[in-house]
Amino acid sequence: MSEALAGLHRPYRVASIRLENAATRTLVLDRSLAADPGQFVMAWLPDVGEKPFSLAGADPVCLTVAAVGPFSRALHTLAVGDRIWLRGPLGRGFAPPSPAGHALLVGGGYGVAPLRFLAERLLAAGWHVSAIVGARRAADLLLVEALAALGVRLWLTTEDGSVGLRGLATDAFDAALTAAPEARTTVFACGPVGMLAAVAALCRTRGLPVQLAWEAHMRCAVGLCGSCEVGAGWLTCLDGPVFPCDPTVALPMG
Amino acid sequence: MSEALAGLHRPYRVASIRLENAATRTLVLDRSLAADPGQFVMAWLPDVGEKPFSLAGADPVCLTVAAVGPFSRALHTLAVGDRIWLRGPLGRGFAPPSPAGHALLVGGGYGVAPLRFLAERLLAAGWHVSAIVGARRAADLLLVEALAALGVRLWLTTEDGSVGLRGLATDAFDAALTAAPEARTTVFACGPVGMLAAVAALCRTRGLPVQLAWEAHMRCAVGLCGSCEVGAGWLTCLDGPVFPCDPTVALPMG
Amino acid sequence: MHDRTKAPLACDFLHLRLRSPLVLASGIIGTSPTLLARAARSGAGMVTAKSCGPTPRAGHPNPVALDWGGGLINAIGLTNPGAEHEAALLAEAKRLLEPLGVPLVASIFAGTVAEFGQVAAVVAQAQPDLIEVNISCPNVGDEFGTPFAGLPESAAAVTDAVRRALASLPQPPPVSVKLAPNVPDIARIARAVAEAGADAITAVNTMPGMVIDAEAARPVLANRVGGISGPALKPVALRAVYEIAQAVDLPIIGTGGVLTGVDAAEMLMAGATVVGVGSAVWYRGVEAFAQINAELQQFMAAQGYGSVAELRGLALPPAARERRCAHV
Amino acid sequence: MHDRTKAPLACDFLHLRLRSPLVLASGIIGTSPTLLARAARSGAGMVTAKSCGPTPRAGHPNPVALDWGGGLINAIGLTNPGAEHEAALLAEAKRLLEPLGVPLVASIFAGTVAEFGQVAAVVAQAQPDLIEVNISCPNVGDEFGTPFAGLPESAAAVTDAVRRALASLPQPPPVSVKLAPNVPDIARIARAVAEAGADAITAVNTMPGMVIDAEAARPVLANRVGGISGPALKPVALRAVYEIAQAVDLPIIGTGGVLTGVDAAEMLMAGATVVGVGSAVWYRGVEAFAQINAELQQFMAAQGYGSVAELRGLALPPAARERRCAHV
Ligand SMILES: Cc1cc2nc3c(=O)[nH]c(=O)nc-3n(C[C@H](O)[C@H](O)[C@H](O)COP(=O)(O)OP(=O)(O)OC[C@H]3O[C@@H](n4cnc5c(N)ncnc54)[C@H](O)[C@@H]3O)c2cc1C
Ligand SMILES: Cc1cc2nc3c(=O)[nH]c(=O)nc-3n(C[C@H](O)[C@H](O)[C@H](O)COP(=O)(O)OP(=O)(O)OC[C@H]3O[C@@H](n4cnc5c(N)ncnc54)[C@H](O)[C@@H]3O)c2cc1C
Ligand SMILES: Cc1cc2nc3c(=O)[nH]c(=O)nc-3n(C[C@H](O)[C@H](O)[C@H](O)COP(=O)(O)O)c2cc1C
Ligand SMILES: Cc1cc2nc3c(=O)[nH]c(=O)nc-3n(C[C@H](O)[C@H](O)[C@H](O)COP(=O)(O)O)c2cc1C
Ligand code: FES
Ligand code: FES
Repeated sequence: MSEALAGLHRPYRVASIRLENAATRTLVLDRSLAADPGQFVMAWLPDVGEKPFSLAGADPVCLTVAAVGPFSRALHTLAVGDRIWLRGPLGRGFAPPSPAGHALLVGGGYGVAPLRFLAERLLAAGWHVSAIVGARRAADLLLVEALAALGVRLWLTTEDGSVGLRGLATDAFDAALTAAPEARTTVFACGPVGMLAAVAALCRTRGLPVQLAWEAHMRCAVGLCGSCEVGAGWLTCLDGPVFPCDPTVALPMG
Repeated sequence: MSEALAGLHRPYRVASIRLENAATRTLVLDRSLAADPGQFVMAWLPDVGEKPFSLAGADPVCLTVAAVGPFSRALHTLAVGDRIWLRGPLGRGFAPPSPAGHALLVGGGYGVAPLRFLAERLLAAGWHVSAIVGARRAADLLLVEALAALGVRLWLTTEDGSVGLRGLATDAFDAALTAAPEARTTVFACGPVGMLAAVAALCRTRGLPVQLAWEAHMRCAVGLCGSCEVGAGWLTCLDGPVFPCDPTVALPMG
Repeated sequence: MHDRTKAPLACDFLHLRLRSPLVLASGIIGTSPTLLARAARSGAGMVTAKSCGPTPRAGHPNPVALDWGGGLINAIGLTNPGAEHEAALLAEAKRLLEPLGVPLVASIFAGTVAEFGQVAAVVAQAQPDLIEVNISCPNVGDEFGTPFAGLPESAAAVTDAVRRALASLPQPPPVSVKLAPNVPDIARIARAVAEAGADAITAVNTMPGMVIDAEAARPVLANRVGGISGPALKPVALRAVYEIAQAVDLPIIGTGGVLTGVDAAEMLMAGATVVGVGSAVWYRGVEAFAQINAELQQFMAAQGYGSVAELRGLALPPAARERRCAHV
Repeated sequence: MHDRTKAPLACDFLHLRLRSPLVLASGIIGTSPTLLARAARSGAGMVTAKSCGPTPRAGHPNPVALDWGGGLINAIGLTNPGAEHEAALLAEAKRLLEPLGVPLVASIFAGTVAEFGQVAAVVAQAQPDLIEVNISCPNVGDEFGTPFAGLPESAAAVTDAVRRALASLPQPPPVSVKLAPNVPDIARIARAVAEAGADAITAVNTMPGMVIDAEAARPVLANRVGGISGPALKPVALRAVYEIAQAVDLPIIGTGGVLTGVDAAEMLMAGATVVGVGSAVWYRGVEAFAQINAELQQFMAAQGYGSVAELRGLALPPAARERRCAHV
């Protein structure tokens, strides 16, 4: 019965592994999942642990993992053919409005992973897609070629100026908007919380609709334990991770 | 959630009541149910009890009830607008083979009720339908006009000879078969166990396929309590009530 | 706006007048004042904070919860900031809830009978409207909980300790004792805590369970064992409430598997005074409270019930039903 | 035909060699020799008869059972023809089962400790391969059952009485004691019956519950309360087996909510030696045994397990797993 039971972990096998940069690899799994970009899964390795990961692709399922600590490093030890258990898709993903318009994607760190998945979907639906990809230095940039290959117009930023604009992703905001092919722009952002807050503030000032993929400490991922609260009562796992506002500022309705 | 949960009782209301003969009435209920003729429901009156009844119609649900004891008499006290709770459809109903051929229905007592429902389905599927309806005396005959109105060719039998052939339903068997419009005949029977066994024996002799709607003492109606066992290991509620053989003679396969 | 305390869903619980019989269950998003306020804005008539113990606890590692198809299983491990910090959070929660007219329930647990009294005294500083005593959390092994809810003697001892600890306060809050479903005779436990001075009973906590992944050949929860809640628990909770309602004359917070307005009606009919709602937040979002309220009101209108109190105990044997209407 | 006792599903249980680890649970179509034989022909490795008591019982009036969505609830009320008549049925069942190579389990219940011994002695005349002692039927109120499974002392007393009653026989059959899930600590009960001389443990019986129809404002079962089985019981049963497997070195008939081959694998991994199957007959027909066997064999092949014994206890903590493989 397990396939029908959405909440149980299901085992996948690693079909191939793509090295994205020195610290980041994408696990391409052996099956697909009906999901929206921005939704996440809880990845479980028995006897190791369970953590949230954005879907970097759904057909087949892909996870783009930066090795930063024990669990993500364990994911980096997986070889082709090894198993990984996922429950999900969980949460609310990006919800592009219709009709199609211009999408400005803003990504920092492994936040670019779900944005590439989103770009594929947007392009298929007839959107014009631009993207700002930011990182500390050139070596940390992620998925730039993949986005370029899709036909996404790209602005790169690095804090050390080693590639693209020197500065933060938000510093490329005005340039990217000026170059936008049309006025109906929606901003989709994923990355560190500081970047997201800055993007939200910029969009507020400019009156642009925005969708932000937030992060929080996830435990149950079913909206009960409260550990992923952000702002004054939002549950990142259930109301998010994608919010149509800055959840640290706006209040949930009920 | 209750509508989705097949096994719970659902409340229906009596939409109209048809008097069929002195002791028998049909409760026409306010909704329909996806079901096959020959399947049954467990009818529940809170604080009174629960008993099996064949579906005498499914769109809307109809039950044809002979008042013979406490529960069936309680059903006769129901007025239009009153509630009755049903769980089901349960069991296996008649399964007419394809292509359509000639159907000989044999009914005794309230066994005619599901046969009228079956006749409707068979006629819609292009079958030629004949029926033998038997009863003790003219006043006990059931649904004769309803069957005639459908265009079913009828043979009536009464034990006292007050109407039709004097004798049992099986005594009209040869006549009904001789008059059959074509050779491919399937026999469908519902009525007292003695009649069913006799029909099964006749069909065995003549090499005719037969489907018999059996009766047994039902308690759980979910195939667990064993109280409806008939023959050497058949469960009337789960394997039947319609059997493609005489269950008192044949052995279940596993 | 019309007076919400007169609307069909308004009901009495102890000295409190609630605008809805739905109570946010303990441990469900009750970890912060803002989340408690959100449940209240969504339509909960009363909200319960996450259980807190004497000292901070991080809880168990992930996986801590999942939906196994028939319900949920969790072993959060009583994550909490400790009683002192919790008291401050409760005070802030009270401030947010006051304008909404929604009473606040504090929930406590402890490792010894004496500690229960101490924790109760600390959280009472925040003046919650009720203190719920969680003697039944199944996810912390022998360290806490299980033994207290399992025997009438230990259940009564905890109840008594909490009562005594609160007795010296100028306005001691009433106390509800939260029972476990995994006992041979829950009526006996209910009678024991009633005799020890409980003002109400909350029934039930989660049922001990385990989910195994056959491919992994492992229990899924990091804690291996956990507590079952949601749909699978509903018939167990209904029976527990049904038996408690016949055993004692205390109001009951009937909790377990309530996802819809009809589920809530069933819980009231089993004898509950008000209805706890937990796992529904996973199945229907925080909006569950608004949805269940609407469905319950619709059910009552369709069936001709004018008030929540009319539903109470309808499924009890006639004598018990009358007794319950008269006393509770 | 190849030797079925060597096939991957063959396994040992006490002194018996079973062709499949699936055991027809008590009360499920076990009311006649022909139905027991049918379960055996469908693929059950061992079959359990319906529980019988000292004297005939008609059971409860309808409704006695229903599928409430997450599982089943039943209150059949221990319908049985009494021990004397049952002994004749068991003898006939044994005759039908012998050529199939399927052992027969008799199941007994009684109202007093002494009566348990008497009933055991009567059914033993039929020389069943195992006597299962049902101390846990939740559907007959205080009249029978509940108290025995609820306390270690009473559970042990029944076990002891049955053992003594059988001791004088030339070849006393082994005894399995069937435990209830609604206890605070099932490991304690398991240890008590093990010390009192049980040869095996069956876990679990149904969980006490109630289904209410909100429109009728009534419990649906005529007996009002009943026992939950099927999918909702599975996590409860897995946990019970998991705890018993760590508490005692007896073989376990792990029972509750097994509907598929993967469910059966989970039960074995929790520590069961063989797997009881009951409600699956409703969900999948009597063919359930053949289907579960096929699925289990397919699962084992896909995961590289060569025998049922390899699955046993895999989900236990490592030390307990090793101990269990060595001893049971
Ligand atoms: C919705 C969501 C989507 C995510 N998507 C991705 C992704 O696509 N790729 C990716 O590499 N990582 C992603 N993460 C982060 C991932 O869940 C882990 O936190 C990360 O892999 C570090 O775990 P670790 O055990 O290796 O390191 P740790 O030593 O545990 O932590 C390293 C850092 O991660 C933070 N962290 C730890 N646990 C969590 C948690 N449960 N939730 C959030 N942050 C945590 C810590 O604060 C610390 O700063 C996502 C997190 C969330 C909440
Ligand atoms: C599959 C099935 C379909 C049925 N369909 C119809 C129908 O369409 N119309 C109809 O009027 N009746 C039907 N019955 C019979 C019905 O279930 C009741 O048995 C009947 O109404 C008598 O019940 P009572 O309480 O009124 O009388 P009682 O005094 O209980 O019994 C009168 C007679 O019915 C028999 N009987 C009692 N209980 C049962 C039971 N649970 N199952 C079978 N026989 C029983 C008794 O042996 C007795 O001969 C059906 C029975 C079965 C098994
Ligand atoms: C994730 C989670 C955490 C819980 N934490 C607590 C707790 O801290 N204290 C408590 O008394 N009950 C706790 N419970 C039990 C619930 O309060 C409630 O009794 C149980 O879940 C049954 O209700 P439900 O089916 O509506 O969820 C928790 C339940 C869940 C699902
Ligand atoms: C209809 C029904 C009748 C039962 N009768 C008995 C019984 O007589 N004796 C007994 O020990 N257990 C009885 N049980 C319990 C089962 O043997 C089994 O322990 C329980 O149903 C859990 O297994 P399952 O989920 O596979 O059904 C009965 C269960 C059902 C559903
Ligand atoms: S992670 Fe538990 S509520 Fe979101
Ligand atoms: S009525 Fe119970 S098995 Fe058929």
